[in-house]
Amino acid sequence: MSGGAHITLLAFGQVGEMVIENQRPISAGETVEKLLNALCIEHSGLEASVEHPRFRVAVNQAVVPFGHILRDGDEVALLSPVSGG
Amino acid sequence: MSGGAHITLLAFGQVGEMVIENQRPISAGETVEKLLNALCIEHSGLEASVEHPRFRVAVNQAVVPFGHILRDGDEVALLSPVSGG
Amino acid sequence: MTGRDHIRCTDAPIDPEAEHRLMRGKLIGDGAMVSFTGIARPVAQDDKNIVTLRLQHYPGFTEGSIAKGVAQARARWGIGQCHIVHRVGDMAPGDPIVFVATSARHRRAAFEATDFLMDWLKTEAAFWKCEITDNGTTWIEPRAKDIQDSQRWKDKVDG
Amino acid sequence: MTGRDHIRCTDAPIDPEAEHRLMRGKLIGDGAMVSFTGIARPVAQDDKNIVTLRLQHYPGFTEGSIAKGVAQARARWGIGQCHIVHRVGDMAPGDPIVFVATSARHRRAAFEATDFLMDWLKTEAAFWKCEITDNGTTWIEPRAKDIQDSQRWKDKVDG
Repeated sequence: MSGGAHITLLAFGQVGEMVIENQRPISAGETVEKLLNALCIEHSGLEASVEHPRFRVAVNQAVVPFGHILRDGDEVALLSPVSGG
Repeated sequence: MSGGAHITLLAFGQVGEMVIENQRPISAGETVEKLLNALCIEHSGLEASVEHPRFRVAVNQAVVPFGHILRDGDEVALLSPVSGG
Repeated sequence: MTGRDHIRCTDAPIDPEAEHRLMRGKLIGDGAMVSFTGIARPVAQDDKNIVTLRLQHYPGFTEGSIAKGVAQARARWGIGQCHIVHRVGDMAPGDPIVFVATSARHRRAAFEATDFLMDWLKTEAAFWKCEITDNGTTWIEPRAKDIQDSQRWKDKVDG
Repeated sequence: MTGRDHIRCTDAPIDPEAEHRLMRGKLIGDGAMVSFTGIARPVAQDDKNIVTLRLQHYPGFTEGSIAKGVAQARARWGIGQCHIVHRVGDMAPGDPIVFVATSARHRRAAFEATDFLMDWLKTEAAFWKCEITDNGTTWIEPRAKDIQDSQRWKDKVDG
């Protein structure tokens, strides 16, 4: 990947069936919330999952609030509600 | 063993250190209590163990009250308070 | 005692994993298996090092006293398999002394039944135990903690 | 996570007895070891036969979510060893899906810590599970019973 900031997008559980894991450009100061909004426009059906009270986002393996600002090289994981083992 | 009724005497736990397991003659209508009285006379120190609230006697593998009447061929077991496994 | 119960006293060393595998091979549709392995402790109640732990049992009668606990566990938790192996005779600190396992459709029943059976073994089963240290031989009675633990199950039944 | 913790997710079949032996070999003076083995169920929540159970995990993050539960168990029960192996990927009904074991000086701590860790795994650990039947694929959420079970430990802390 060249030019501008990128994140690595991962998705687990039901959300993983809707979102394709990939490298993705981000704009300066892009928050998790803005990323989610963009993804919901791109992927129909995603909005219901994202609004689930137990849906989480992890950045570099740590769960973050949706206001968290993304940086170049971040690993961003969309975490469907966990099933447990 | 010949002549008259006999029991097989077994003893477990602390009581087993005092009483020798053996074949032993019994009189007609002899109860567990009478047997215990006789054993306490023969074996010094036994009385305290027999009077422990958790001391039991089993006849043919079933715990019996001390009034139980012994019969020829019975297996009589003196059971010290159990330790658990 | 049903065909799903395995109750055994043995003077040979216990191999907990062999027992676990034997039991697990009999599972029929159960989703949960809980096992307990007890290991002979190195220190006696008087804080002396234990040289030998000696466990006496009354063949037949002792297994019967265990079976009563198993019957209660079955009635209460509807467990699948039940597997109990108890070491008897002389053993050294560090030796496995008891292996207990139960299975059930769901894990809560298997946890509680195994826990209950250990409390039963510790207070009701017909074993006589003495610790042999350099100080001599001491016969053991159930610890107050064991009696207290076993009381939990009665409380629940009454409550 | 200390040297006494073993936390592993694996897409290879679990051998519960091998894990039990591995853990037991590390015991230092503990008198009690409790293990739980969970086995993949043959029937889905919609009563259809399960063809495949699929478990997804997030390498690193999932182990971290398990380690949080282990840290809580250590703080609360002072356990000795802790050994957790979780199967991930595709598995068939009857396959062992999880093995959890803890050791402690006395059995109550080992029973409670293992029980707690299973509740933790069932509600807090980062796994995503789907059942594949002839009806299709269904993503699973924790059962109400699992959430209720995990609540027990919070009640105790608060109470």
